[in-house]
Amino acid sequence: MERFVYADNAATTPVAEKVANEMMPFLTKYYGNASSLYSIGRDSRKAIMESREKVASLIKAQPAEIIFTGSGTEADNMALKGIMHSKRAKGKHLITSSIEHHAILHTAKTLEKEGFEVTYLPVDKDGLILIDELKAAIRPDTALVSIMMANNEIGTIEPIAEIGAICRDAGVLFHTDAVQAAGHISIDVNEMKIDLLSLSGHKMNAPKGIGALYIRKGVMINPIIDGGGQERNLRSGTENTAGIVALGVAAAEAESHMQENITRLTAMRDRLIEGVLKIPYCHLTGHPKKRLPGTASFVIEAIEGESLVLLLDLNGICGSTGSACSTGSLDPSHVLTGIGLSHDIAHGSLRLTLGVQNNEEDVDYILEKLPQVVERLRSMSPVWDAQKNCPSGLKV
Amino acid sequence: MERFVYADNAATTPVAEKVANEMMPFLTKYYGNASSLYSIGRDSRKAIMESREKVASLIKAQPAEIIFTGSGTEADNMALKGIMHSKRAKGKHLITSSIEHHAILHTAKTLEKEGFEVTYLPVDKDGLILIDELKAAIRPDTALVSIMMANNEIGTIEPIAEIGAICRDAGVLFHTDAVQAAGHISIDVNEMKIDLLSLSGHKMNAPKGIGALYIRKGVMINPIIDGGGQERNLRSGTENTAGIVALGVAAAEAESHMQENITRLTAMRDRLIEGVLKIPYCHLTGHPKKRLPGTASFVIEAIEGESLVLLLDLNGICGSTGSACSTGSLDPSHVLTGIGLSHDIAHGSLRLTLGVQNNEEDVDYILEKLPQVVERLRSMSPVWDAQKNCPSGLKV
Amino acid sequence: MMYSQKVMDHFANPINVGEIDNADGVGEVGNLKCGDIMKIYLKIENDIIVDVKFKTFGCGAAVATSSMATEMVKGKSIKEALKLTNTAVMEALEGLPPVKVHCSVLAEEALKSAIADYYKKQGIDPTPIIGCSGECKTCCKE
Amino acid sequence: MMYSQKVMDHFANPINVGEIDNADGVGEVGNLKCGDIMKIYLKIENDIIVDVKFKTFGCGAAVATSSMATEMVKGKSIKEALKLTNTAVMEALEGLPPVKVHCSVLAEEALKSAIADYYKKQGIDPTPIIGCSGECKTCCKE
Ligand SMILES: Cc1ncc(COP(=O)(O)O)c(C=O)c1O
Ligand SMILES: Cc1ncc(COP(=O)(O)O)c(C=O)c1O
Repeated sequence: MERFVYADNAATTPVAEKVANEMMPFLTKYYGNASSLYSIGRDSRKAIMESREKVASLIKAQPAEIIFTGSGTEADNMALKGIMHSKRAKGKHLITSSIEHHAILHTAKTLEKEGFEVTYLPVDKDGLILIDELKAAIRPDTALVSIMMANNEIGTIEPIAEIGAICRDAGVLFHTDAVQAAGHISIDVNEMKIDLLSLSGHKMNAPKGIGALYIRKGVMINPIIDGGGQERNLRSGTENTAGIVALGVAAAEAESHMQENITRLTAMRDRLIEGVLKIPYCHLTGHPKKRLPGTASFVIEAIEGESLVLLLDLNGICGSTGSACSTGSLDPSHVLTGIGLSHDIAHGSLRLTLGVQNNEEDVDYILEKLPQVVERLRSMSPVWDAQKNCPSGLKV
Repeated sequence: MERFVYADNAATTPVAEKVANEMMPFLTKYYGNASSLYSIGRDSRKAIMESREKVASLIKAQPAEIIFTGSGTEADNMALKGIMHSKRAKGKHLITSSIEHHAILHTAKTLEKEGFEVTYLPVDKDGLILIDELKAAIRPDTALVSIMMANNEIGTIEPIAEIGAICRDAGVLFHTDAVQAAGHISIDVNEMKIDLLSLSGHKMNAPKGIGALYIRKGVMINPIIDGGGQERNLRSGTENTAGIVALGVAAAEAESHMQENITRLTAMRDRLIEGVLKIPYCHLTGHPKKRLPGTASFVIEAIEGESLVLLLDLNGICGSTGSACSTGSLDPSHVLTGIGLSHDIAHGSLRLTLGVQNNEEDVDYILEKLPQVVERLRSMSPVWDAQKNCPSGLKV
Repeated sequence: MMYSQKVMDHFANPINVGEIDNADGVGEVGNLKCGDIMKIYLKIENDIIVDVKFKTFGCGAAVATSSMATEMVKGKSIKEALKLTNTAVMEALEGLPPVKVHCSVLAEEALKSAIADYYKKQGIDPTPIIGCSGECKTCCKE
Repeated sequence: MMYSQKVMDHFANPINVGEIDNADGVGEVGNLKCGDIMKIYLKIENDIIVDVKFKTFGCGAAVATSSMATEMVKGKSIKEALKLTNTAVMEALEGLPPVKVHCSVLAEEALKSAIADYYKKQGIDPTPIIGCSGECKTCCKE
């Protein structure tokens, strides 16, 4: 293997060295329980307070509006279940989209089983929410709208400020799953009129197992984890000080380097996209412009995604796919079918997501290897033989 | 400060060096998402598998019976809500005790609000469950009994095997909150007829933010966190690989040194108890024999717990109290009142909990300082003046 | 909950701890059940508090407010001492956590109670001067 | 989901990839919608499979089972080849993740389909010999 290129930063990111270094002392040295009276407990409490300020600052919220959770998934569950349960008397309707992460979709299904009603909004071929459909879907008993800020498979960034304004006007709470967006694009919960926002540490170079939920001041929400009353009684359990500190450091890093990271990653991503699209019968998925700085996503005809990812791995490149084979079911990812791709073509999906640790040589290396790998798989694909005789290619 | 003695291991423990060292590479090097196809994803998956085996082994369970959670509190919530929700049709009655941790008690309260019925069993003066009361409380619609394995404030170890047998005979599921017990005393979920068991990493020298729930094979349970389907669909969210690895290492360490730790800690604890009880008007709380190896707990008359803990801290000793002042409410801990202590005396509670990192010099140091600190506080206590004239002391 | 450095200083090294033999006024407020008892002793000459001591059973904030409050009235006239509010004590301590505010109230009341006792010993009804009989109970809602 | 080293070896370096010009039997199973297509080419002389090639569109397991299954029947008689079960292929690959078992079934069927094609080309009805027409579709429940 000539090189190792991790290009699956949407799946998870390495913990940044600075983050690891700053969190370590909170494991072995400042290990005090943040609820304790004595000095090493106060050290933890202070560190948590500072971290809360940093995370709040990243999204222009107030520190008291940040609740630390055990994951992005938990934050999503808390937002949906917590709000719907708390507003049960007033409204039983939830609006979300058909291309949300399973942390939202499966939670919505659970709520349906409990008797709530859910509308799943369709998206256009680029993955953008249809604003008119949203407006039409809002009912007098709609309690919450939950639309992701950026999609994890195709990188499309939704018109969050517009959605926020519509919800605010309609008097409906608005949650956004910003797990892919936070730390990567600039967010202002006030300008965007966001009432709740989920984020996750491991998507922004902090560790796995820590997330946060922003809850606008004044919004009533039920906890989903009861106990000792930590996190203003909203999320009980001894505080994961090291994880919280790490998330704070990562948030501060992301905030202070936001613009330079966006510029650098966008350029690298565009070069990657341009290069990959030179492969014949290969198509971009997601919006061409409104997309996450690091996300390049494609469908490549006549090959299957899982084998593509495995063969890339043998060449030192980590990427991912939404192919059925990778999902362990017979269906390809709901996002790919959600933007209108047929099963036939969705099998050949590939997602390459760049992170702050990637550089231009990584892009060079991918652009050298990917065409070879595709070529090799196509050479053993019976579909490719048929394809070759059909110059128009398959349909996307 | 002459020495620093951390004697609050029931609140939380330092991460053991071995644990920290073995978890670190999973933050910065083997950071792959365990669901990913490529090699660094498979490394995570394998590490998680091995960790699951180690945690299972600690309590004599099968690896497939272990679900990793974000905390002991989450495990408790999942056990109670997950079972009660899944058995809603069959039974709506839950039995627990009055001295459980808030992770159980507040979850039970939430279930009550949802329409479930809960019986809170009383305990005797040593904190032991009254077995006859348990038998009498079981009804045809009882779905679950949840009794803690060892109490966090007074260290009393409940007769778990006996309770397990009663529940099994009655055809009722049995959950035990073993957050204080796991890694500290030997547990066999089969012999003890336990159906569900919660544990938490940071009480056994692993980090905060990782816990586990043992669910006996065949027991149906609803998830409380929905999403990507990790942990056999029971606890979604990208796996906290580093935390899971750490818990595995800590479990293996605890298992292999169990007997020697128990012997050493019990001897230290007994010497500590003996020494502390030489302070006049000072009493042991919890069962004199059936108690956690590291837990020494007392009430000391005529002083208040918070100021005692603060003054100990100024002398380099970390301990804790269940006094009202420390709980932030007007009432002292429900455990202290649960074992029949009056408010008057419960204010003077002190818990000193030893861990594997403590040594005999730590005990010496506590036994040197504590009497001085008590003496000093009593010298400024108007209650002590009255006390001195009442040789029988207050009532315990 | 976090104490200010000032609170910790007064807790660690409280001023005016003790009793005054034959004190001119003694006030005790709070009770054991609530976990806070404050007892203040006053030595008064010509309406001036020439000495003040306290004994306190209670949390860190209770000790610190006792220390601070007694220090703030030492050498002051009774009139001035009666102006001492719990807010002033809290400010002098650079703040108290919300759950500990009642301790500062207790300190104010212990002082008033001791002054009331002084007046009573002089045969003067303290109620119009102090605004209460000195028997006010703040801590527990019993 | 984790592949055995054997599966990864056969995926990384599959044996028998390719086509056979003027093959004596060709079988193709699966379809694009399901994400797995296997096409097997047979060269048969005196009831012996003297050469076998495959082309596969599909996941790692699909490629590996194609590679293993073709290798297992090369040089074998048709009768022996027909005894090849998906279980045998899986065993030879040191197991497959549960969600990938259907790939081994596909390999078994692709082979049977190619043998059926061979018989049909000989003017013999393959059904009684093979147990199916060679048109069996396993993948999707459509
Ligand atoms: C959009 C989105 N939402 C939610 C999640 C869940 O986050 P986590 O796995 O940290 O719980 C993810 C990633 O897995 C995601 O991409
Ligand atoms: C008995 C008991 N149960 C549950 C918990 C909750 O564990 P955690 O704080 O790790 O969520 C604790 C400790 O805080 C405990 O002592």
